[in-house]
Amino acid sequence: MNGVMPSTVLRAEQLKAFYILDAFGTEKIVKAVNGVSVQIRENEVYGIAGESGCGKTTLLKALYSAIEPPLRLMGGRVFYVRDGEEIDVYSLSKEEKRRLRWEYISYVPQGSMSVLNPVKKLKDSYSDFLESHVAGKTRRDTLAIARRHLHELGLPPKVLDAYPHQLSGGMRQRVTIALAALLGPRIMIADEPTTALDVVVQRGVIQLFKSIQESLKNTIVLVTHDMGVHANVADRIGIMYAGVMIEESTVERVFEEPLHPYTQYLINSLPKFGDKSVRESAPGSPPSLANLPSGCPFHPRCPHAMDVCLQEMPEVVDVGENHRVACWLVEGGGDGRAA
Amino acid sequence: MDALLEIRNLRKDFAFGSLLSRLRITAVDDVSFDVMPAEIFALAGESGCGKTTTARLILGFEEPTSGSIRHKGDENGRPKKREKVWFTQGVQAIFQNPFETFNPLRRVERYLFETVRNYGLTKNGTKADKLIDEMLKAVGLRLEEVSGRYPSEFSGGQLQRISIARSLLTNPSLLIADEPVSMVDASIRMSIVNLFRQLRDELGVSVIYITHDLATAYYVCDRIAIMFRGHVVEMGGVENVLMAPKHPYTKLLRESIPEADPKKRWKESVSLTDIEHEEYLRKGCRFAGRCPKVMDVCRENVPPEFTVDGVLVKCFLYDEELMTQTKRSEVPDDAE
Amino acid sequence: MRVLRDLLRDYRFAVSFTVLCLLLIMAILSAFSPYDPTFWWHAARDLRPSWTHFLGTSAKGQDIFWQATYAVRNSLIISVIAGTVSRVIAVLVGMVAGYRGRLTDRVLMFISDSFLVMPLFLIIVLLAMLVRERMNLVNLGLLLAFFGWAWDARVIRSQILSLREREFTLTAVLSGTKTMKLVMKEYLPFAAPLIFSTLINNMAWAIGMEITLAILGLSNMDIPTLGTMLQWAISYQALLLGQWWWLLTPVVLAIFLFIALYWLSVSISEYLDPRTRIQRVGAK
Amino acid sequence: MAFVKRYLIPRLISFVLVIFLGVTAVFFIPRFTPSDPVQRTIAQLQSQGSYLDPGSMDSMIEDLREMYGLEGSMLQQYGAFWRRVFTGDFGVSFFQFPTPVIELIRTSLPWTAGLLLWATLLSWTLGNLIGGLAGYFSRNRWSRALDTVAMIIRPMPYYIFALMLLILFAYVVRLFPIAGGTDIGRRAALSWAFVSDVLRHAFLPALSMVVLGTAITFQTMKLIVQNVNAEDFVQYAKLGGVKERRIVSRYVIRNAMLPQITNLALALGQILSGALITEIVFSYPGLGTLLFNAIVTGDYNLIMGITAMSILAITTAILVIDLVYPLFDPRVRLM
Repeated sequence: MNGVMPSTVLRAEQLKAFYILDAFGTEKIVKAVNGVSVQIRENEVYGIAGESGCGKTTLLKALYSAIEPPLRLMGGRVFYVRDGEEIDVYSLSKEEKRRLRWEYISYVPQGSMSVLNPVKKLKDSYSDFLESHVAGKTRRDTLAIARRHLHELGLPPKVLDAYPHQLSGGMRQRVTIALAALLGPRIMIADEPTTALDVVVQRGVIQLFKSIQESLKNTIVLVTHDMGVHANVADRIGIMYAGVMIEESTVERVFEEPLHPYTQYLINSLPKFGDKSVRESAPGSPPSLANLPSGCPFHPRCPHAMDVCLQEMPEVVDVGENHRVACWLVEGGGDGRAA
Repeated sequence: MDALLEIRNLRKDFAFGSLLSRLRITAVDDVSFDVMPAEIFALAGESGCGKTTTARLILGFEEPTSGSIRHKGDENGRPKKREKVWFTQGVQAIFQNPFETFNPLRRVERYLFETVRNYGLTKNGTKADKLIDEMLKAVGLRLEEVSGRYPSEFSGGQLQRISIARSLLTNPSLLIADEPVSMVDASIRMSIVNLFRQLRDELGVSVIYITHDLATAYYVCDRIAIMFRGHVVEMGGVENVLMAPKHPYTKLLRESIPEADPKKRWKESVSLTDIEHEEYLRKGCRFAGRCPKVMDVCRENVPPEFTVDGVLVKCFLYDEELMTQTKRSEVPDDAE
Repeated sequence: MRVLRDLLRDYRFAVSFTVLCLLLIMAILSAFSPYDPTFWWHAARDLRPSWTHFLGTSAKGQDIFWQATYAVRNSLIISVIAGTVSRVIAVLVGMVAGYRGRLTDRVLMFISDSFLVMPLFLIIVLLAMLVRERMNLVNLGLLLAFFGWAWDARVIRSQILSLREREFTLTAVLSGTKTMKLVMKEYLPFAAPLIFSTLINNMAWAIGMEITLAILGLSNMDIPTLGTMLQWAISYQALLLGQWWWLLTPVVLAIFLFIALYWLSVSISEYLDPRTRIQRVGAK
Repeated sequence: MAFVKRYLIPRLISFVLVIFLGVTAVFFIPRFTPSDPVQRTIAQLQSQGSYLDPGSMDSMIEDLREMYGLEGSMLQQYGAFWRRVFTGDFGVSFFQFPTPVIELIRTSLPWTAGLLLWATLLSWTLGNLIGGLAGYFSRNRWSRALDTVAMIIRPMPYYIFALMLLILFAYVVRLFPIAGGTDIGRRAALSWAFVSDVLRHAFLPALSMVVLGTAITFQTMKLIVQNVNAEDFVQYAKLGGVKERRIVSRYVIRNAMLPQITNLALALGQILSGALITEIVFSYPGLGTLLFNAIVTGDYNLIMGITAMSILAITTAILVIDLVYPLFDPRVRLM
């Protein structure tokens, strides 16, 4: 692994996290994250793409150190870089970890339907989050901070006096995002924040993310299966497949020069306005994480599969210009373009 | 060439609450369109625009409040009274969630054999096996792969194919696909979408393709109807409706689709309403609350349908006399 | 029996299964009882538990052990009658209300609601008091069945309502399945665990009610059941006069029976819960 | 607004309907069942050996019919019965002859009310508290042990548990009196002696009701808390680093109490019948023993009175709980 990039803000090394399921005697091990290393930089929107069941949500949980049984951390380490000095997240005490949350790193969930306490007004939820981190604030202060914060983000402060069920889906999601940005965290992790929303509302939510990122100059790790959203907001994109990061590069290169056969299928199969040419999708279907194929997990569906692909998992190769890919075809370096 | 399906002034009201507080919402309001044989017709719009209700009305699972549905000339294939659920002969459906399409506690092939038996296609076993195997091959599967297994043992894409095979067994003339690929993995989505094209070309089956994903609709459909809060606001060939949208809502929808191309990022921001159900009860044009080009007339009454170079648009902007009469200068033309 | 092997992994099922088998054996033993249960003075009175009379004898001169075998048998008979008949009513009402919907649904549910809200215990007491003479095992079973279906009908109905909304109902309809067949083939596999666990709960409730009516002196005292045994022991002031073994036997038997039935229903409904079944079904 | 129409009025309607249905059932049951209450009473008198010469038999039947409100057409009787329910005058008790039924109920009501109120309140709060904590910390040993204990106690009906306590504490250990409300001959006075005597006698029945009630509430609350704990908003609060004390009180317990309020309403019927039977087992001088004596002596008016009053009491309690619920749940209040 090359040296720590000066502006890295979050680093993960060979992360392994599996679900150990025991349903009446038949034990199943789901290898959701199977050895992922990633470095995320300061002031950047890092997109993680991949289909359902490829382990991207589990990777987020691991990065956020929110590991609850049946999910178990099997290996690897996660580091937060705070004012220059690395913190090994999994060695922190419960209290230290609790204090880090929201002040340094915050989490935006997918479904906003039931994320806020249904029997409390929004201002109470806001004060719960604020008063748990910032000591010595009276109720009036926290309310003022929350009002100003919402106003800055272009949301109507009167929302604070409503109950969650009184708001529309779109508004609830935006208020949740505002809550996640309340303490100006250095990293904001978002797990499919726009999936459950309508197209127009989704656009509003993405714009909200952009304005927060521009004002706080922080890092947003955005997970979604919608490549259009990535194209619209991400600076760098990592593509996950069957629990491993198979390719990572700048948003332009991922769309124009994908190297991994899976990414090529993914990008080529996306319909574009104005172009009705026939689009092919990858043959076969994604493997189940409970019984992964040997070697490279994509080999059963890959037209260029070679013998080595069947035996060994390919190493991650850095092809320059911020472009890394894990595929034996690209071993040779150079442009290593797959057929 | 007469239409396979004629929908005229279809309307469906839903009432909520007990007998005292009747809250009435018109989910489908005066919808009319035709579907030609061997045509893929898209019903597109955001959630809550009435596209799924329209599909359930055509399938006969819901009783229309008013309006008519004529399928191949006969009035809605009169439903058999004894059956609690009417269903129109010759119309089948594909559902959104592949894992919900089949009962998780029953083997998938049960549905195939029951369809064969209930439609009286054949009595003896081997002929049924052959027929089912043939239909499964048409969607790229084989009977050996499918028999004896439960839904949880298949991928979403495979289940969707089996569902299509099941509906093809009844040799339908119309297939209603309600968001067929939104829950299917992106990498195999196109294989299912291409299947619909194949059915249209080889078997002459028409498809009503219900979706909120305009990009896929552009790729696979021939004609498209954009729906908003129960109204069809714009309808026509997919090329000119999506490439040169007329109705302000279609424009907003078209621009808001995040395209998989970093060069085409959004420029300006969009204003969002946060009170959705008010839009249902609004008097005039339902989009008046958010429309950048709203006029007083829009707030008063529901815009009628205008035909502008082959595309039906429900918007006063395209009402020639109104436009010439008012000569409102502040209404920007659509040059941009 | 793979199912049994899986089930026995759960200690609650193992315990309840063995206890119930023992009680069943006891009930079967009643056929070999040397004494006629309704006949008094066939043994010396008030003997402490000894080798000849394992559980001692009662103040009525009856051997308590053989009396208990009849008691368990009769109590089980009542509960089986009450349980099965009330299941039939509950399933019918639940499915018709759930599937038919609208008016029939409202009417059926109002009836079941009023059954729930009213203190049924008092109404059963009133009824039992008036038909005291004709009270035998079957009548008592039917009486309890008539009052034991309301809560379960509501539970079954809500499950049917949720199943109706699921898409495989539409697939079945489009496959040409008729209503009756649809309910049997598609919904029963889901409802089966519910019906089974509510059956066992209802059986426990029925045994409880039988004992209550017996304590209130409302059931036929000659038929030996857990309830009548208890009532005789209480009315003969067994405790005051120190014959603790006479009162202890029905109490301990009742306790074992209730716990076994409750644990059985909890472990079985957990095993048959559709969510875990789907996981197991796929994990061949 | 919507809340009144969609929540309040349906509740009031069902309250009135249930009372109507309940009282009608109590009215019709004796009239439809095969045996005529008057004949039964006479048969009972004869079986107790009191000689009835035929002459006075007719006037006796006349009096009985009048006392049981059996004259006139069915409709008149029905009207008379409703008047009784509203005025609370259920006629005269047959076996404690001159005293009206309402008087008997009034004397034994405080005993039952005291026992019932205390037992329900105590078991509900205790059960919720321990159940809540056991549900939240469901991983540790204590909550599993408590759960097994609850699993053993819960299935037992009230009286079986009461009998077990009776055998253990009144016979084997002889700590508490076997029966009665107070020692024989004790006059009611505000003295400590009287109060301590009452408490000593009430302890075992109360104990059985409290322990059983707590076990039931414990299990339901543990289950609810485990479900609420898995809800998105609790997980999100944890992810947000909200302090644990605040999560437990304002998120978990606060939301878990809502279903418990409705459960309490549903359980009232069972709790009352449980109390009545427990009283009989301990011959505690409340409504239960009164009912038992009424049944044994076949005293119709008293039975009808107690049943009708119980129906009124329970349905009213349920209505009160239904009305209190929206105060705790904004989703219902601001429908």
